[in-house]
Amino acid sequence: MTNLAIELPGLSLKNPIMPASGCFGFGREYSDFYDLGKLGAVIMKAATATGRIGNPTPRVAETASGMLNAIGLQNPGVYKIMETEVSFLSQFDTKIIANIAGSTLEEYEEVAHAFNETEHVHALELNISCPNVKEGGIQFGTDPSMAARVTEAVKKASNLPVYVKLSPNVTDIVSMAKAVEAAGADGLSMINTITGMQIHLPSRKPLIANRTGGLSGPAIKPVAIRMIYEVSQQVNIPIIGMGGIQNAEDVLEFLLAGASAVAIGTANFQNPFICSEIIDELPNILEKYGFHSVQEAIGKGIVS
Amino acid sequence: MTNLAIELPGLSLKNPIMPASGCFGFGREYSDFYDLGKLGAVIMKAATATGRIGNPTPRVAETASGMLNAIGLQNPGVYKIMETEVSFLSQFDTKIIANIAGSTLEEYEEVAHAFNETEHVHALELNISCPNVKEGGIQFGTDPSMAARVTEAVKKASNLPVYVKLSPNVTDIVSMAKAVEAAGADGLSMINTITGMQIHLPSRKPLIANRTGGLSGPAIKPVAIRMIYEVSQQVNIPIIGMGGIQNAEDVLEFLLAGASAVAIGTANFQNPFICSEIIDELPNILEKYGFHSVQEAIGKGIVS
Amino acid sequence: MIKKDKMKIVSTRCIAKDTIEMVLENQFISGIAVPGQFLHIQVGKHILRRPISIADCNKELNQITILFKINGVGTDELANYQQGEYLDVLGPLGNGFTTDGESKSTVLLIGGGIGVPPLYYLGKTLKENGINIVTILGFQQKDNVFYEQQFQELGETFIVTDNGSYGHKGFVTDVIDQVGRFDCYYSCGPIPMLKALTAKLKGKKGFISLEERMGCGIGACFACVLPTKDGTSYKKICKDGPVFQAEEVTL
Amino acid sequence: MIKKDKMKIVSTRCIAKDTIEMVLENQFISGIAVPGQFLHIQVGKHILRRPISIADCNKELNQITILFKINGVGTDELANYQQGEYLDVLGPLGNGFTTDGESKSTVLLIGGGIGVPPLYYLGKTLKENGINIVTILGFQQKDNVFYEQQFQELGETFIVTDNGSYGHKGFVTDVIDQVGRFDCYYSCGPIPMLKALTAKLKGKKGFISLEERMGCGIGACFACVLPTKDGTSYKKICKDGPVFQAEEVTL
Ligand SMILES: Cc1cc2nc3c(=O)[nH]c(=O)nc-3n(C[C@H](O)[C@H](O)[C@H](O)COP(=O)(O)OP(=O)(O)OC[C@H]3O[C@@H](n4cnc5c(N)ncnc54)[C@H](O)[C@@H]3O)c2cc1C
Ligand SMILES: Cc1cc2nc3c(=O)[nH]c(=O)nc-3n(C[C@H](O)[C@H](O)[C@H](O)COP(=O)(O)OP(=O)(O)OC[C@H]3O[C@@H](n4cnc5c(N)ncnc54)[C@H](O)[C@@H]3O)c2cc1C
Ligand SMILES: Cc1cc2nc3c(=O)[nH]c(=O)nc-3n(C[C@H](O)[C@H](O)[C@H](O)COP(=O)(O)O)c2cc1C
Ligand SMILES: Cc1cc2nc3c(=O)[nH]c(=O)nc-3n(C[C@H](O)[C@H](O)[C@H](O)COP(=O)(O)O)c2cc1C
Ligand code: FES
Ligand code: FES
Repeated sequence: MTNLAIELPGLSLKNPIMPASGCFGFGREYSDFYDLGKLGAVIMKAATATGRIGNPTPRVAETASGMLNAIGLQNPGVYKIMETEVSFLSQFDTKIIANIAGSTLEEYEEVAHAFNETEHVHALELNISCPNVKEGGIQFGTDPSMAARVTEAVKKASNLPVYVKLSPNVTDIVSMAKAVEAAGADGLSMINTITGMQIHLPSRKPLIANRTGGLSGPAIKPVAIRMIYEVSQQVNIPIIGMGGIQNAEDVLEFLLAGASAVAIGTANFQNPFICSEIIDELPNILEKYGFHSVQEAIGKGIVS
Repeated sequence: MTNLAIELPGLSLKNPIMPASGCFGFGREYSDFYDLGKLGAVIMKAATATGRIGNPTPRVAETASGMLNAIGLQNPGVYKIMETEVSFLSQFDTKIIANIAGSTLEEYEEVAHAFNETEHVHALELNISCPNVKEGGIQFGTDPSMAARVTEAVKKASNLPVYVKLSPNVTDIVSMAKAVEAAGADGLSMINTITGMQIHLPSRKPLIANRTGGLSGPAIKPVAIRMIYEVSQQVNIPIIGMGGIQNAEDVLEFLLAGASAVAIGTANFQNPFICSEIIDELPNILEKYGFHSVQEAIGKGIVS
Repeated sequence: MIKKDKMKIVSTRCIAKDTIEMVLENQFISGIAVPGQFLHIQVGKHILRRPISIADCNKELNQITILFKINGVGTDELANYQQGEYLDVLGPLGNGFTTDGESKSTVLLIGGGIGVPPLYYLGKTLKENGINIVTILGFQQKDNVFYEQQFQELGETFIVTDNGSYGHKGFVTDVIDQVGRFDCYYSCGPIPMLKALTAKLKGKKGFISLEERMGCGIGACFACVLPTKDGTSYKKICKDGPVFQAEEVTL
Repeated sequence: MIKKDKMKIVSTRCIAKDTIEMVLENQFISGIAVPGQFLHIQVGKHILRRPISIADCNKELNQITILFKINGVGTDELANYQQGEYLDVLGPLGNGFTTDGESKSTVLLIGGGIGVPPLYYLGKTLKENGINIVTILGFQQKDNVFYEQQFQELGETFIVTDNGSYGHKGFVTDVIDQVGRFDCYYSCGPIPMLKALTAKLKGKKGFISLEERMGCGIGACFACVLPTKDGTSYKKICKDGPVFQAEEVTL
């Protein structure tokens, strides 16, 4: 029996598979396809203090083996999410991770504090890297000291374990990771999207209304693997890996690179069953490559 | 008649199409497929002062819509290149751009100075961003003041126009561009590859012997377009755009984003005729989208 | 209910310039499809599925017809699929048109270009319910015209082309005045057409079907939103739409 | 001369476990191909072409045979191509084996697994030149064995499997002593096999064919290099190889 379970701060996961934030809404739509209780955890769409209307459309574009998105943190606000979405998700036998975002330190604190009030949220994913929020989000995610500050603030505002979601749009991912680790992060989540753009030839304008968007999907997997590999050697907190995962082999590649669990984003759009199918396939793949558990594979690809 | 010609510092190009450095060797192999005189210019493989043996193999890996490479600046050294390669290329009615690399400021100066000695080289492309050279190459490419220093040094060492090739592996591409512009760069070349990695599941090791490699191909096009778009609005020097170009539509997208000419790398491996075919197709594509010349399309996608 | 399933290509043919009619077979999806809904089709290895309206549905034969224009890489690839091959489809998606009109009433269908397809299944369904159908179809030019015959079988049909190379010259709005009394209208087509139309028919009861670039197609990713009139909220085209009351949304 | 051209798939069939034999037609490429050369094959939309050896060549029929093992996504996709379809091929590439042996001499061919293919065209060509052929082919196990019959037609043939499920048990090096006198050897196979072999046959004249991950396939990108014995220089497997004198390179 291949053991898929994995223990992370605040998260006893039955398996390392979770849908990535923003790619699964609050689970409602996907619950029509399969029992969400099968998932290791669900990472909810980003929550801000009050509701946000998001960016104008078009908000998505297709690229070679990837896509751009600039949703712009549209969400009904943390209180509404607690009321309607967390309570909905809590019916499933899975862990709930709340992705939190904000424009100011105070907003992050407010959201973190609010999620603290429910027993159903098991961890926070601190989104300091959403490239589509202009008010300051981009600063938090690319400056180590800013990232440390928001991590500290959120740790103080909440008792929940905090996974800081790192942006790949930086020169030195390792110093970002070290800064948030020193500031008290319980784990890391990486990578968020890489800022990109597409120009629509007929209109001669950026296709995404927001001009730039975040690149996700298989196109960015090599960047995710590289960053996780580098960071996992330099920090002592676990990493939730993501970026282009499409199948169980990809999951194993992330584990070998140093991730302890993974999130699956863009692939849900092509196949709403993807997380469920990967959970079914993972034991075979682990065995095929000689592993008896998820735990055993973590960091095994690292050459010292 | 669609006018493909474009005037750049030191480069009167008959068309804006050139093979990218490292993807076309010194032209010899491709000269068996078509007359290199058809090209706007040829960008030669990186030259260092003395020959380099490069990295161990495997040096390439395939990724989703892209590839990783870690050749490691293998080259016979600038003097040998001048003797055998520049003299070979000079028989064709095209411009020659020499890509120069080094581990130290002095090495850059030496190479730049050496190329100054031949009338056949029309411009230098200053490779400060090769992610596969560890001695210091990576520093030059990610730190604005280091980049400025090497640009200044090379400008002093040579009379040739200098196009600085920027690395996308930075938090703030615009400040890199501004720094080298202020240091005297005549143009920019962007983007170089994004650092990535692939782990080979059966061996549980990084597939590329050098561990990390540079990601190129269509996967990175959205990142290239975004960076060129951003930079072209902030500098007054022309940009040679590259990153994932596969066809004439892609060329137009780069022009709209703000590039004045383009280079084609990875696509040569799939189709050795690609540069030639794109030159044939470009007039139709320009016309299809309402342009009468390359010049007219430059920066037309920029929304202010 | 939404299903992700294989649909067999029963037939595929070109019916007008760059316009393909494809008949697909799947019992479940055809069994529950209503007019106005769409399919989210996986084409090759593309990262995003392509949304295409249900143009007709034959519940006896378990068949759904789609009509699409070659408009980019995905639809171009889709046009190359052959009879007997299977498509991976998510569907039926969206809300569909409300077709609870009283019998004996008259409805006007107004379609522009590739907005024509969903109106056909709608018109057929309405007619089966005893409703009178009048149709106006706008196309760029003669070789783009399709399904004229099919709509004529439903009722009076006006064809309009931008350049007058076939039917009336001009825009669909130009012939509305020639249509007699109608109780309600249903429309799908390019935004400029819908704008002109809803302005001209202001106050009339009407439904319009909208398009937007989509991610998930099922309401989870917030890619395809449309702000509501008051600007404080939004609708998802893939889930709350693609059909909206004309008064409900700002174009 | 290298050509980028379409090659028509004349036939394709599975000849052993996960092993496909494909016959391709193209007059130019078959016309100039020599043993040891390879084709660089575009599979689907993959960014990199796949290098596959020329296993046989029929200059009358303008046909080239390739034999390949399903080894990853590209070869898996290639295995799904059907007769009548076309492949986009760059070839013939590489130097090929030097086959200027004197007639009446004896050569030993030693192939391991998917290194067997290039030896067949070589053996055929040598035999036509009046040279005696002895072959040792190593496979993992019984169901991997292919082309035994074909090699037997060229001369004495030993089959070796790792687990002894067919032929001799062990490695190709284990049966070399059973082979009589030979003047020269040609080998292709996995690196461990080539290492053991060149060690065992040290001093003998021999040629080995090597593999490396490739970019361009034509000598331009420096992906596929091999350091020369002295370490100061290198050879490109795609252009200077894939065949090298056994003494020339360090494995
Ligand atoms: C609800 C709905 C119903 C539709 N019904 C039909 C129909 O019945 N017949 C038909 O011909 N077309 C229809 N369309 C438009 C159709 O989806 C696009 O023509 C198609 O997606 C273009 O794909 P492509 O790969 O050819 O174009 P590309 O431009 O290469 O596509 C790139 C990306 O943009 C998206 N995209 C491009 N154009 C559109 C568009 N107009 N609307 C939405 N997404 C787009 C694609 O889906 C893809 O994700 C419908 C769209 C929607 C939203
Ligand atoms: C000169 C030469 C001749 C060859 N002849 C044959 C032959 O006749 N029959 C046969 O079955 N195989 C042959 N190979 C090996 C064959 O190229 C690989 O099995 C094939 O490229 C694997 O592709 P894939 O997409 O299935 O594997 P993947 O692992 O998905 O491929 C990923 C990338 O790695 C490359 N790659 C993977 N394995 C190898 C390998 N062993 N050698 C070189 N590149 C590799 C692929 O080309 C591709 O670029 C030869 C290789 C070389 C260099
Ligand atoms: C449509 C879309 C919306 C996203 N929204 C969020 C978000 O709200 N918060 C966040 O932290 N990441 C968000 N992401 C990033 C993903 O969670 C994930 O980090 C990224 O897409 C890489 O994974 P993938 O390649 O599997 O999609 C979003 C991604 C997509 C494609
Ligand atoms: C195999 C390979 C070798 C390269 N070598 C060099 C080099 O020597 N110097 C350099 O400046 N860029 C080098 N590059 C980067 C390319 O010139 C180009 O910037 C990059 O590949 C993006 O373009 P593409 O996507 O069209 O390949 C190399 C790229 C590849 C794929
Ligand atoms: S496409 Fe995802 S919400 Fe509509
Ligand atoms: S594959 Fe490019 S030099 Fe050999």
